[in-house]
Amino acid sequence: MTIDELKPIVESLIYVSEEPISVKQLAGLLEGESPADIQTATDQLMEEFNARGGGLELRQLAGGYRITTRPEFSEYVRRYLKSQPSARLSLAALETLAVIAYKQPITIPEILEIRGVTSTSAIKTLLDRRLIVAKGHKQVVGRPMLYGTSKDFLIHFGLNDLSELPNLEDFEDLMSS
Amino acid sequence: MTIDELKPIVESLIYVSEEPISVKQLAGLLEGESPADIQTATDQLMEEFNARGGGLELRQLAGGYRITTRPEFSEYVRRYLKSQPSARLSLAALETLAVIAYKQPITIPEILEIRGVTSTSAIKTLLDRRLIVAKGHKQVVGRPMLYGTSKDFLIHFGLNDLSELPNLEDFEDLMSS
Amino acid sequence: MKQAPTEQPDLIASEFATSDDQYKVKLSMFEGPLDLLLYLIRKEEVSIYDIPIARITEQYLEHLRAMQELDIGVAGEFLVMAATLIHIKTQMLLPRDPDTPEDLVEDPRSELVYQLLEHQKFKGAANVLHQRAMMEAATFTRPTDSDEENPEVAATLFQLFEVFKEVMDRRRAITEIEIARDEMTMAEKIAQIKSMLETSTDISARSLFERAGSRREMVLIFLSILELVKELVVRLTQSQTFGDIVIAKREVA
Repeated sequence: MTIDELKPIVESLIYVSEEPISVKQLAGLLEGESPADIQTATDQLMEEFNARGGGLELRQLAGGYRITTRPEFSEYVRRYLKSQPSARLSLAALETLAVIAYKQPITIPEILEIRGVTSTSAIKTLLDRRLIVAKGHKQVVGRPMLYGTSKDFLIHFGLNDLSELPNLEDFEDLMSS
Repeated sequence: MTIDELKPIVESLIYVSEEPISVKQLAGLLEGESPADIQTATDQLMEEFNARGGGLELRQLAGGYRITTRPEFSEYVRRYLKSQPSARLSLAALETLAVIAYKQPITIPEILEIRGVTSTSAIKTLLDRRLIVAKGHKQVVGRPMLYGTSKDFLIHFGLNDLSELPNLEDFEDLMSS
Repeated sequence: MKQAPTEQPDLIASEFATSDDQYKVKLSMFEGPLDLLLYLIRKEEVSIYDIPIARITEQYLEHLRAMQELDIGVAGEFLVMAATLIHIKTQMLLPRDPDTPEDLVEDPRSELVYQLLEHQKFKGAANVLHQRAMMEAATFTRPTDSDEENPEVAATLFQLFEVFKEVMDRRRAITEIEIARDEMTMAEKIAQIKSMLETSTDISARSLFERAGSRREMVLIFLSILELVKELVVRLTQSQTFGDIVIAKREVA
């Protein structure tokens, strides 16, 4: 298939996929097409799709591609969906999540050491919200559970991968000003 | 609002709607905009959207508007849907899976004894989903089949091996707060 | 996605208000001792790299007292930090060993400073995450087709364990009921043997055992007979070495 033939197929697959769909997944569905071609088709499609300046946007998210509405129209969409705001994350949960995101995989005692407070209820919330997942036991005395961020974490915060997290050192001089 | 300003809003509303959305519904959401303008915006949007020749199509359906994939790509869409058995499990299947994960290898009568209810259809689901596999016969009267978790189970739950399954202590660590 | 915006978290507490209630609210906002310390450093307009430890310790303890007076539960972590601060303060007062070269002298505050800087970085990161979540909550995707006939749960690893625990707890509850039922049967069994002895003077033990429906019931019969012997209700006789045991009612003396 040519790149131009691939593009509409990729578009329909991105549309029907419930989760962001990766080039690898696309390649699995498009037998005989090279991942490189699919990547090229996807890149071109994204550029063209977004050049329209419509109400929709094709984005890279959690290692895959997804179509979402543009944030500037959220007011109308909310009004229509009558969407209920989901419970907001507490400051404690957000801070705990930040520690886990940057230091993963990390155990509860290690989080306590960094934050200076116990974070178990925050961790429970984050697990329930599927923003973090257990990543096995650490091979030290007591074999404590290790935690890391999930795919839902990337989606929730609009990240393609963890490398898109802001540089932690950028926050160093927040106070010296 | 101008027609050009209305178009992307209409597009995002059509995209998020579960059912085809009508001009009347759109007018209800876009207070102060005339239904005639909304009709014009929707007509123009449909023309432009479909002129792209992408994988998607904006169609008039059941008195409203809806975005669908183009029929010529249905083969790929079908392939995708087939490749994606829902990531969800019924509670019965989940309970059965949990018992198998922690008590493997285990026979159907033993699962029955633990759960107190028969699990045969749950076991069939789990086998179909390749989350469990048969692990030979138990050397007792009737030689019942033994079941255990599969490699797919480990992948599904992000485990390297079974020793990484959370235990009571991990659970209590979280609940102690 | 599909999540409404959340309030901007107030990362640094503003000046205390005068009323007690508001004061209480402000104090309870310090989630941990590091938050309180960062607040004090900012309020006192001192450098985080050169904390006037005596002054900050004094302020810290004052806030702790205020929290106690206002009945805000002071978590253990706050007290641990108080001890740390006092320890650092004492170390700062100790005369320096004149033989130690200047560059080898470790500042007793350095570990705390490092901890504060780390904490502050994560607070900054949390703030950015929050903003990103708000942005993301303004975007929406196509509705997914839900399977309403089969309300299903997508499991996480911990849910898997939780479900396992629930199954085991349920089983334990059932077992307890079964044991309770068996205990009743023991009393019932004794009553049953007693009533049999009302109608006949003696009973064959073998016939009793033969009528038992399960191993458990046989054990129960055996225990019941022993109980009756102990209570001096019956006596056991055996005519031959391997013969049947006869249970006979003991005459009341």
